[in-house]
Amino acid sequence: MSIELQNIHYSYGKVKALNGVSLSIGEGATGLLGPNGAGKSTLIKIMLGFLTPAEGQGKVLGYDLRTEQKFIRRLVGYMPEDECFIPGLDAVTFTALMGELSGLPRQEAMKRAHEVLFYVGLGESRYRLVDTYSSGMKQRLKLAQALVHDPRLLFLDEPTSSLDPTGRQEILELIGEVASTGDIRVLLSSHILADIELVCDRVVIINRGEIAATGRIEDLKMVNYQLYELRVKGELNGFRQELEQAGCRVEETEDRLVKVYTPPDFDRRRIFLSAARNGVQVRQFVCSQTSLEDLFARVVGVD
Amino acid sequence: MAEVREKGYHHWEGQLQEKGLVFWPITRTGIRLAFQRKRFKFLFALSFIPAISFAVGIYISERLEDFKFMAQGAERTLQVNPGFFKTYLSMDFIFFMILLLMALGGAGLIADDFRHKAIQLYFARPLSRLDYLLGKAGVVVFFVGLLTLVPALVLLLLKLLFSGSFRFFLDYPWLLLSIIFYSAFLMVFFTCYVLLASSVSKNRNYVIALIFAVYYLSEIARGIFYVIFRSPYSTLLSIPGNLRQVASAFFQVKPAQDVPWYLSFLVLSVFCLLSVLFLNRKLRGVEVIR
Amino acid sequence: MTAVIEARNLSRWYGNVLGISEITLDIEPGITALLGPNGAGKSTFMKIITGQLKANIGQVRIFGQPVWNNRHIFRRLGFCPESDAFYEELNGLEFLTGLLSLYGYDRKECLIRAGRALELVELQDVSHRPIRSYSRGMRQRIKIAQTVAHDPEVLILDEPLSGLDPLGKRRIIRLIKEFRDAGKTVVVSSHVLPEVEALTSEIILIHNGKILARGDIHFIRELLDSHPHMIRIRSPQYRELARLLAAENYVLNISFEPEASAVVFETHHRDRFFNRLNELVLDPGLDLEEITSPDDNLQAVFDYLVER
Amino acid sequence: MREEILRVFSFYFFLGKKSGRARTFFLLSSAAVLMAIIIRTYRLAGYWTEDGQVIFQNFLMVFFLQFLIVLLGLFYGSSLVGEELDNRTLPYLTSRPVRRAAIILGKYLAYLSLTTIMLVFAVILSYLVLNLDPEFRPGDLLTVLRYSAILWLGLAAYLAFFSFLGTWLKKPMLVGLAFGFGWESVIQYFPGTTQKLSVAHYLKSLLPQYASSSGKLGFLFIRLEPTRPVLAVIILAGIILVFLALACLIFSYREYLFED
Repeated sequence: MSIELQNIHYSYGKVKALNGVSLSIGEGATGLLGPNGAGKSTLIKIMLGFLTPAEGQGKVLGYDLRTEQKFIRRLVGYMPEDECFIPGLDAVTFTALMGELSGLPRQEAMKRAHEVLFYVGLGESRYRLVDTYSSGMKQRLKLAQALVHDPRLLFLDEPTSSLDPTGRQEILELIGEVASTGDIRVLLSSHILADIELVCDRVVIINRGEIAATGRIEDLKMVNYQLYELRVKGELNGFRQELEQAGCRVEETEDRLVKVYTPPDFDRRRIFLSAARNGVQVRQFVCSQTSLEDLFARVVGVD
Repeated sequence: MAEVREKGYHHWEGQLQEKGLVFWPITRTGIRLAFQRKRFKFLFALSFIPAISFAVGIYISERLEDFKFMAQGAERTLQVNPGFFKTYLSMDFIFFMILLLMALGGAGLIADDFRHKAIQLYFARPLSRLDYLLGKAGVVVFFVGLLTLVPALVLLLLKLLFSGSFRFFLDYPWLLLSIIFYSAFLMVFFTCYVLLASSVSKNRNYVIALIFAVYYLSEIARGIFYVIFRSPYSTLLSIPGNLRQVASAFFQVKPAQDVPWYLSFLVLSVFCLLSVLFLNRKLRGVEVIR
Repeated sequence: MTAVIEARNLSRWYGNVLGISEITLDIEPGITALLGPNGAGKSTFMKIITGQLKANIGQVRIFGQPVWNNRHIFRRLGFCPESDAFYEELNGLEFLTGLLSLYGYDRKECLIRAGRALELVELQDVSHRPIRSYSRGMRQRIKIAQTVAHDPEVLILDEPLSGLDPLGKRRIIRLIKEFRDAGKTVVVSSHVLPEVEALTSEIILIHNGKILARGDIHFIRELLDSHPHMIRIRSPQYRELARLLAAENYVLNISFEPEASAVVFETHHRDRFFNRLNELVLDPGLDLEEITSPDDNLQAVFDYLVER
Repeated sequence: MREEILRVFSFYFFLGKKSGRARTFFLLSSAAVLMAIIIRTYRLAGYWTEDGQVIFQNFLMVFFLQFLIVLLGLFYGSSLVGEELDNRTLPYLTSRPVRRAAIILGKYLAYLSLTTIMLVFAVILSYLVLNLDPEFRPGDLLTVLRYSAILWLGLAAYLAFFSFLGTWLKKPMLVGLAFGFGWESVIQYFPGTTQKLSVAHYLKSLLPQYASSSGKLGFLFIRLEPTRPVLAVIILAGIILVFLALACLIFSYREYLFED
């Protein structure tokens, strides 16, 4: 077990941030999923020893989080949520400094800094001042400094926020690669479900300071055959009426996705047939799964 | 046999150091950052003017015969004795340069870390609050030392070299210790002063204004009280005044004001103590970000 | 319809770094999305059209007037900057009323308008808490509240959705659509594709400071007919389906994914392809489980245009 | 335009009042009151001190004139634009229907009012603490008001100059310090026209000079070759107007980029 927490409570003044969180996380990559302000960051900060829980115990990598923080921090890499850096330093110096602070010998730290910067894709710009980095590059730099001392456990707090699709994809691939080495556990916090689905095999859903669900992602997804999502070209009205007469419910969302809820035992061929009859092209036809998003919505209670 | 380095993440094969000077990298970085500013380098060079002129003074004092034609009455003013070193180490210009250099290279020490939220990067490492503070303090100590301890020692050495004998050293055997301890005292005081100012805000300009304002305010208060009460005890209000009193004690020179030196020492020590307590508190608060 | 925002030949660089280059655009009422990777020039463009920066070359007009230091335009314009910056010591209500007072409204009017804006973004409950203590989503919403509190006709929103959870995003998307329905001109920038797809189909793709494409996303897609479309169909009879369609000359390539019992067609004429599919589906022996177009989304358009 | 300035003024006056800095600087200026109280208690305890008027002259010259108004002017003046850039809040301002010049003037007035309160509070209170006794004449109140007015003029001039510096330079603080506490305090002792190149010179020309006869503060007036009061006021007003106009001009035509 890399992380074991029992009944952790924490509040900022009157605002309760964590309300009795118990958790155990093992090997591999785990996603920490929840809306903004659910307590994800607070949980990570407690595990790093930045905050002292009002109640409860816990162990990270076998060390007690109240008394043995120093040992935890030696073995943990942390990528904070905020944009943070030390102005005036170039990326290599910055990363090497962070490595040295973790206990790497100076020369090793320099060597290792180059290596991780190449790894995160900042090789070309590693001599540039970090002040001049774009937000995407700063994100990579944050990952580099979290990896520089080759930690056993990686805390990533919202690693993909403010990234464009390409950047997001690349960062997630890097994280996935680190996780797949097998001996580095990853805890990735995000509110973006797709990120977590891509990297993690387990997920902890947290809402309003409490654990809402936890388990393997595959187990949490269930297939629901009653809903089809279509994209069509053509006049929708006739097609729609025909389906509604057949007992279906048809919804069109704002981004032109047509959702067809079918009664049980409904033959899906009938959708195609009525489309063909009404001169409507079915350009996309997917039977919707109750994906993580629905689960998330159900747990968190989205309208 | 060909070998291909696999793409992807590689572990670091090595052992993390358990102990060592954890704070040293922070200090090194701080010094390096200070020297990155062009204006800092200029001012830094400028602040060695007194040291050079004092060195020239020592040379002339040894060669008074040769310079008699241009330095009349120099015999009185150019006496190299403990007072000579005290004068150097408590000169207004030196204090002013320390403030100026620290405004440029020291104001941002903690303030910038607040501003760019870098504190959490430090404390995610196996680093205690004390290590962090020591690291930042090292920067101030380095520059204050470079302006006080180092030139004073060099001047002492020059004196011995120019006079060609150890008589001076034998006359004042304790002078070396005085220089070292008084410089150390200056370092500790300015470290507390600068770090305290740097930690009250994340705005560097505000910190600079504060560093100068408090220093001069203390001196102004002293001036006003002195004019009114004619009491030497008004010196206790002034930062440079107190420093000078302490210097006189260390160098066995008659103090400028007739006030027991330990009172000045006490005032400054209490200030340092309070600032350390404040810093410790402030940094604990910082770890709780939002 | 007349253009609300007219940009002519805008170019801007920072020192020797390029911001945007030769952007000529007319923006009409409704939602227009600026889409591009980080550093593509979206923010630069928005800063120029809101009078924060000047273009090195070219000019921009809103309602036919130049923007820089033009207070008449600013009355009709709302700008939501990208940076997460506030007068932190103020509370939400003070922030709004303070900025509203810059329009010359009296105290009562300011309070009414601020109240309305707070209600719009659902922040009434926390309006007396300092902004310092707001969560990311609240901060983003209060920023939008200050954008619309004075009822502007033109809204420029720079990355309004970044860093929000799905719930927060949904809220803001709904808000933006309400503005559109009220007849306002909304310009939104984003680097996340599904967000933009949910907002509007009117997009402007910016990359390396240039406009790569603009118009309806589907229209753009059609324009790019030289780039073949992929259509993936999953069916128990996928090989049969492939055989039937292989004869058509608009099918350029067929590949199989036997493990998923799927077939992927490449065509440069989607209309004809789907019409033919509609005919084939009448055959009772053909059961289609899934039809997807792996590249019919913004990402594909984007990748294609960027790599072109 | 006047109305626009007023809008900016009221917003920033409110904002300035709320910020923590106002408290620090208020405390700093209240140091004078504190000193006055200490001196007064000392005198009440029966010890001899100088006459209250003379003591206040000390405050005026050393604390208010050469320290407080320079510091307030420097800090608030240079943060006129600087704080908006540091906190990246400038877009909130520059996308409102107020002319850019009105932003500068409104903020200038807001900060001037704020610092005036600090200054006048400290001046009047410390004067009263030192001088309020049975012999206090209403005429004395006029004196302190005149002092306040002169100091206020100086504050306005420094604030205008540093506002200009802040709109013009990226990092005005160090140059400002060098000017405020270096140039200003050195140049005024130079003979001839040289001393006329400092703001402090005109303020001293306006202040009553009987203090010099008492000998205690004589050194501050040693080389003062006073300008005629009317001319001094005109020049101070000129300094305020010119530098404000320059600040407005620069701000209207210049664009400001954030650090990154």
